[in-house]
Amino acid sequence: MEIKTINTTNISTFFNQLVQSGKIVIAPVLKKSGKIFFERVQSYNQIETDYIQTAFSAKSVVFPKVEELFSYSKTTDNFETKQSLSDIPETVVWGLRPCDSAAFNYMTRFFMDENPDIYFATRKERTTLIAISCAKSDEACFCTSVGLDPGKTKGSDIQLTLMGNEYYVEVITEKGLSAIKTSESLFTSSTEKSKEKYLAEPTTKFSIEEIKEKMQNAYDNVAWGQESMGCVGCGACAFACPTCTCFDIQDEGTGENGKRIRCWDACGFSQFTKHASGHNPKPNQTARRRQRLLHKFKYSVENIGMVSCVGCGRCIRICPAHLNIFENILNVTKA
Amino acid sequence: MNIKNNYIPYKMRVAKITEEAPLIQTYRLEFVDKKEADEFSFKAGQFAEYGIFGEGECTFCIASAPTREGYIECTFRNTGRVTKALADCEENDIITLRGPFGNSFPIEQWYGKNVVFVTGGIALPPLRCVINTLLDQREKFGEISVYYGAKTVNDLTYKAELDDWANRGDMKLFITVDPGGETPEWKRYIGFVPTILEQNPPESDNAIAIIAGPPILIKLGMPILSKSGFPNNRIFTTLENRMKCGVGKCGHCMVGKTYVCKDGPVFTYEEILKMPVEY
Amino acid sequence: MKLLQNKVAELFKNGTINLMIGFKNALNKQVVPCFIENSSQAEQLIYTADCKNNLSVYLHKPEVKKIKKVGIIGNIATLRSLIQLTSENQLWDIEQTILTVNEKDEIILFKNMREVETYVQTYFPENHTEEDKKLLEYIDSLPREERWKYWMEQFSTCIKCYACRAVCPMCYCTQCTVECNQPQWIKISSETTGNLEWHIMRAMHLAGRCIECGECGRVCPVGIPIHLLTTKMNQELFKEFATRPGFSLKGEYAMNTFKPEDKEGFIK
Amino acid sequence: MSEFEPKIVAFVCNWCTYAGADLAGTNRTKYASNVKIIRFPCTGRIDFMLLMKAFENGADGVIVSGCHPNDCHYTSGNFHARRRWIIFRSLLDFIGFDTDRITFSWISAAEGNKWAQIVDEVTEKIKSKGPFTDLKKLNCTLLKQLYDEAITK
Repeated sequence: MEIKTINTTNISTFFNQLVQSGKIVIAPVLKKSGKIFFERVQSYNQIETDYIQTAFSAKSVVFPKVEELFSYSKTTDNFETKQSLSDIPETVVWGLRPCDSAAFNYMTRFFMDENPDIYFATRKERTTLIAISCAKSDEACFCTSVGLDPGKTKGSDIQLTLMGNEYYVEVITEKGLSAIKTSESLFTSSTEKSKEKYLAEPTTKFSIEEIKEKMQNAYDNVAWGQESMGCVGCGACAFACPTCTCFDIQDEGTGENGKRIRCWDACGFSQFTKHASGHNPKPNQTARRRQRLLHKFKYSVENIGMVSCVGCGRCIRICPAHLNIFENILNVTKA
Repeated sequence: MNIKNNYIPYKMRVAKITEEAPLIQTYRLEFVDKKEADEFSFKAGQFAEYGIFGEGECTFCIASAPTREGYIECTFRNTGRVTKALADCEENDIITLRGPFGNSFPIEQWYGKNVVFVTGGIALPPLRCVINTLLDQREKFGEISVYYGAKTVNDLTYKAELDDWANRGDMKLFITVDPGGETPEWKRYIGFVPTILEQNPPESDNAIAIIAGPPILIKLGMPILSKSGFPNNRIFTTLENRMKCGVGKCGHCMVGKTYVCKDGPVFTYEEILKMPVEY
Repeated sequence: MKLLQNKVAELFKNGTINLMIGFKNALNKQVVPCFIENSSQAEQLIYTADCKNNLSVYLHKPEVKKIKKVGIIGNIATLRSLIQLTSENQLWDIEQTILTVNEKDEIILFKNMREVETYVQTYFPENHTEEDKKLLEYIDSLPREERWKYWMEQFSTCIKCYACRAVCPMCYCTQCTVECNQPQWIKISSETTGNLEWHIMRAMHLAGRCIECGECGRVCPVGIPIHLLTTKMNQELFKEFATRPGFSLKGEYAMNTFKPEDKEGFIK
Repeated sequence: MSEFEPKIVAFVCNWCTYAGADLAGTNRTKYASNVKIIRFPCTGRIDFMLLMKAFENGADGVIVSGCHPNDCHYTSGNFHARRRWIIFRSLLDFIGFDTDRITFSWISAAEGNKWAQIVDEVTEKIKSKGPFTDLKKLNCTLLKQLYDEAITK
């Protein structure tokens, strides 16, 4: 890891040089609706710098909402498939929060662990993550409760922390190094400093170790019914979530020509688990909400050893019924 | 990057279509590409994703035995969008196949033992693969008995094969139809599979039981087998949930933490008891 | 507030209800729906001008239907949806007890749907916010090509999370058209043509039934003002056929009836 | 370059307009050959989604036609359809869809000439408007601006 600093006045130059290097640069942009989204930008003055969290995560860079698996063309006695993995561009994600970087870390583990996924792998390999530590947090943030913090560098390639009139730059990976290479003159070498007083202090809602343990017996808790009563069964939380990875595979086109795609799916949808026979193993919203929360705090711990919630709070902010994930967690782990 | 793309399908030719029962058909599939045929191998109990371009993919177990090489067979009921498109295929049409996926039955561990099969309706195909594997090396196993039921006589799958099995003389068959589903000529059992199983309990000493069927049969049948003396780790089942990817990524088939596609579809009763009832 | 809490506690005690759907305070001083199961929980209840959610959507939940005796604290939008749902015969299997709090902070316990109808007709609210009105005017003032561009930009961001469908009390079909796949009317993945079709279909299926609570627009995670589609159609319906959904129990659903003298200037 | 020949899809009812078109045929009335007729039992059956699908699959114009008011074989199908069209048109107009590309008409079984005339009129109108590209353009230009599509393509 290399430690550098960059003056705030130079940050836009660095950013614009990234854009000019031919990479696709994705950064938070304030939209007319008042919400902030990650979007492709062309210059630094388009981006939003004063925000707590974007409405959606940057996961679509490595796991797009619609991914073409391959295109096909079929004749009566033959067919051909064509994938376009080589067209995936080099991408830089700018301004994601440490919790999002940690989510990329989780997704890498999930997609690459067993039966590695080539689409994810290719995209991830061509993506550089430049995170900015959080100086502000709100009541929905709970990263400190899941073992992260506003300055955590897990998953990031470069992490910037605003310290007065300069950014403290932690260059963590090789990818990070090559991203600053062209702009080397803008940076000054530095020594390790404590970031702490520049970081936000989200309140800790629970102890993750305790929750992990209590989650072992949470399946049969009667509180699930009450906790999921408000859930209306949309997919907003799953689509906004930086670690939700469920998808659907569909064919688009005719029998002769078209493409096979995979697109986001959400475990909250009533059709998600429904069999062709009409039997539904998770017949009600209680079962579906339980699956979602247990997956995050129990199943992924058992399967790959990580909690798959990074405490970004997006699901809380986005939920039509204002369901609150950490309150739910606390209530279903009560004896 | 040296990663296998799990989503690129094999090219299969529909070699033979057999009508089994109303809406139920068996397709014999052959590889178009010799190279693909050589690299493809599977074990009893594994499943695959069969697809029609423009419609999508659907999941069934491979119904033919791995001991009978050169082709694979699948049996399906025409229920949804993809199975309808599949059912509309004619011989020599080209369809897609991905697989094989999942784990398999530990058949080598059953040498010298008696094997009991309990199944109903459209769940015979996944077990037919196992039954035929066993029959192809008949001398290695003890007694083989099959409990199989369907709604009506007409709904029984593999009618010809059932007769063949009956004529072999070296296996016990308990074929039954639901009350009301019998014809005047019907001479075999009448009643639901769990009832027949309870009335004619199989010998559990040195025996393995395999149960497959609609979720309700699994839920009812397993305790009966358990009661007739089978230890939980000698009762096997094969689950099937809705699946999309087949490689443990898409999340549709999860039962608790278990991905049916990757960790299953074959489970012992011991494992099933540890799972939530979400199948 | 105290009055409301006492009233609800009383309803629990005399066995009128087994579940109360109301509002409580939560994080960030947000007002959120809450589900009260006994009289001691009643003290969580609040009712303020910020109680905007349309709670009637929960009456379709199987979990709620199972409880049978359900109380609901309705704002005017909720009351209108209850009227509309009653006229569409959707509430026959559930025993609702309907409460509301009027402008003078008085609690009104309705004896039957008739009373709800009278209440709604007396207090018919101007339920479009200034913002909505401005936006509607703005869109209407645009030339056609610009309108198309405006909406396509909006629809291109749709992620098909179906939150708009999930919060709509009128979207109670157990299987939605988007879930029918033989044929697949609307693509499952989200891309602009499919999104456009979804929003057109949603608006058309709500034509004459939308009670303009604006929930769909409020919950849209990408901020598409989709409620304007049905609002606009309601205006048109009122202009053409003088019907107003969620206003009377007679079930004047504009789309299941006709008048021989309906306009037909556009038909050749 | 040859002249633009629009593709026009006509959704017609079985009892009146289809018979009318048939009559135009037996009378050997000449009319533009751009129209593809799809027969329905009644105008009441013509779902708005069918119109959308026609446009999505490359139609440049759509004709919807059925029995005159009071002539419906099923008594009131066309009255219901009329209401639906009023609303559908206003919705499309609000979204900014080019409603000029959809023509509604009443054509009875005896009005072969009217059928021929309408088809000719619509063909001329669509010809002057040019090909319908609003939906096609969507999938290439506008989407390109969005970041995730920018990555996919």
